Amino acid sequence: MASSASGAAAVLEVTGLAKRFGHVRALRGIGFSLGPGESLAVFGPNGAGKTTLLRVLAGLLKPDAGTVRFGGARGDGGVAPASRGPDAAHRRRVGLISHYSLLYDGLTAGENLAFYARLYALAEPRAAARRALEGVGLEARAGDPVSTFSRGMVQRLAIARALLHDPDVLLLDEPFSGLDQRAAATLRALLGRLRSERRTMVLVTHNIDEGLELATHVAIQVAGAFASLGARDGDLAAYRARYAEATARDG
Amino acid sequence: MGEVLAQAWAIAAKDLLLEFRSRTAFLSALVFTALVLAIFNFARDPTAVSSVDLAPSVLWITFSFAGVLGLNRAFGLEKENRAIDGLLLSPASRTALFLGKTLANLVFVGAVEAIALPLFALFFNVPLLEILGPLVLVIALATVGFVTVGTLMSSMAVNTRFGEMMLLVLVLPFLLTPVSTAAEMTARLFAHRPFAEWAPWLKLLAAYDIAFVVLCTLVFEFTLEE
Amino acid sequence: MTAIPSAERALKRGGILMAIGLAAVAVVYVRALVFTPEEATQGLAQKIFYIHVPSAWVALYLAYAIVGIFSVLYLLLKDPRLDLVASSSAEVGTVFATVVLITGPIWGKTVWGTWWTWDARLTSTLFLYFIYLAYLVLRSAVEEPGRRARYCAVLGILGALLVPFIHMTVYLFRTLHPMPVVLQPGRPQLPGSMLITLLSSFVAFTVFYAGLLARRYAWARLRAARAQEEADASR
Amino acid sequence: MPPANGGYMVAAYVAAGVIYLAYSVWLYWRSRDR
Repeated sequence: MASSASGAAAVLEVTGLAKRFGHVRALRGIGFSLGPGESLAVFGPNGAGKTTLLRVLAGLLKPDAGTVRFGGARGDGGVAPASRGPDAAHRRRVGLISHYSLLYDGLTAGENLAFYARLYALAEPRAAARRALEGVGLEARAGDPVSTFSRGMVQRLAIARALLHDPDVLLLDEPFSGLDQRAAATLRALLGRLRSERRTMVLVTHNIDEGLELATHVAIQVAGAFASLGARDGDLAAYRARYAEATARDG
Repeated sequence: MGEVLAQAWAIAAKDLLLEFRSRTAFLSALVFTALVLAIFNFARDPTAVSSVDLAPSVLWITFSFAGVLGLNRAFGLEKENRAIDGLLLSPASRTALFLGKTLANLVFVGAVEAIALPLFALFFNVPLLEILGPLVLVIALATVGFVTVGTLMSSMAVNTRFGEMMLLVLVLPFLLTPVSTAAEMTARLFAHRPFAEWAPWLKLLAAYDIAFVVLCTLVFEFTLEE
Repeated sequence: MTAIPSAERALKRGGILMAIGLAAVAVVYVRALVFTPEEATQGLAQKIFYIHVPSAWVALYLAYAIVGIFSVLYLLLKDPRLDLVASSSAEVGTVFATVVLITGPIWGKTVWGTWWTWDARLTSTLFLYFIYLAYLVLRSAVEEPGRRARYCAVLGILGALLVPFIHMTVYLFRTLHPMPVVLQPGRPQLPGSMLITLLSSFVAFTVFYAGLLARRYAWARLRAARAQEEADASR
Repeated sequence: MPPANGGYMVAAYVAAGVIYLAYSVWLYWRSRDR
């Protein structure tokens, strides 16, 4: 996919991922590769293993088999063989945005980001936090506790958290869930900007109406495996039909 | 190593800041401690048991229970908004996470103990000042022992059903060595016995600390999702 | 799938070994009760040792060590079968430990005049029993098999390290419990006939433990294999 | 003359026998072929 799009080396290359929880095979032989600026939307019903896929890509879960490889723009590194956990270099390359904020409600926006900046060993944690807040337009609320934020503001702050260390791969797990229309529109604009910065993105969602326009590539995941994968070549209606067909086949 | 310690410190400082903001766990641990000290003293038959005989056991039962109950907080606060994912996503090592959590718990339990100790001296009428140095050493060693094991166990207990009860079930068997050695040493300190008489207990407690700090740090990563 | 037939064969083998173990324990019962002389100072109650001491050997050392060793192996190799061995050993060990904790006080009543005393060995046995219980409770409180196995392995390893510390802690207190009298140079030995009974009971109880463990483990494997097949069929 | 405490011996042997037998039977029954 990557080579067909731009000829550049793949930023994210995934081969043969498998993961099981007890008797459930959450991932079965998943593979794809994405170049800079490319984004993959993975659609699938609940329980298809989408979140597992994202957590493996993020380095939160070890796959039973398969590899997640980071290459491209910033040189090699972050090779994660199945036998070993992902290393720190891997973790510096990815940012995760999920419908959970991963933030501490009892801390202020600035404190949350400064804390994560320290974990990423950024040079000046406070300055990095301030820059990230400016990036999502929250600089005025830096001193307020997250518990006072609206859902949309929390999500913007979560994005600032994910972008703190300037990752070149962004992983999005149902980022629109629980957002009202205005917040969703803000988020969509923000994600569009991130894509124009040529970051590589993987987005998973069960709602095909969200995120299709952000994607250059589309996969449909059913029962742990990709039922289809390819460059986006249809409109919303076409993908709705394909999605219905793929999920119906599974029963 | 320097980076691990810096990350551990960042995590501990964050935990303590959160606790300082809400103070819920700290205050409830303090109230619990004061209640237990008062009830033990009130329930004691003054003609049958002198308070000095009872004091070391009461002190250690109070400290260890208050400590263990407070440990739920350490990983409990990471469950909210799945903040634990944020920690695990970051390049911070698992060792740093464990050390940071343990450090925050040590400060937390140490602060409870620092306030409870004068209260204890008051209720049980034991003169603390003359034995304060060795007593603090004993308290520090025993606290390191049960807080290290407790921190590891709380990382598992938060992901089980009935997590708070589970933490007690998991940790209590491990309290035998730190708590009973500490109680024995405390009793000898109150009775002004020579150091040689409690040195074997001190050695055992120190060995326990070393063994469990090392082992808990090694196995901690297996308590995390993978 | 070959997992189910092979587990079924293992189950049969376990059943046979279990039967052999039960028979061996029955032989020990007969030998101890009928053919072993009565001890002079403690009377018939001394014969409790022939079941108490070997049970303690299994519960506190053998089964415990198996839990610890297989817990370490599980964390290193992540083979689910290793976890099944460890958890089977924990369950069987709990049964032996229960017998130790029941027969011990019965003997204690005849000699010490009290059912329970905070003697060193009683206390340490009780604490090891608590760890067995914690292990079984933890097992029931975690759903996901991989996580359950990891958690139990962590507890199994910590528990194994705790054993020497419990022993050292309780030995620093004065002890009422008779020190082990078998095979200690420089101490009076048990009379020959009693020693043979005791040693043969060690063998019998060890075989019995092995039989129970084999059966319990094979059953756990069979259950896992059947659950896997069902999950695959529903896919 | 040894003390007469055969009752305790019998109690211990019966208790141990019952526990071991009960566990064996339980284990056998729950793991029988369905």
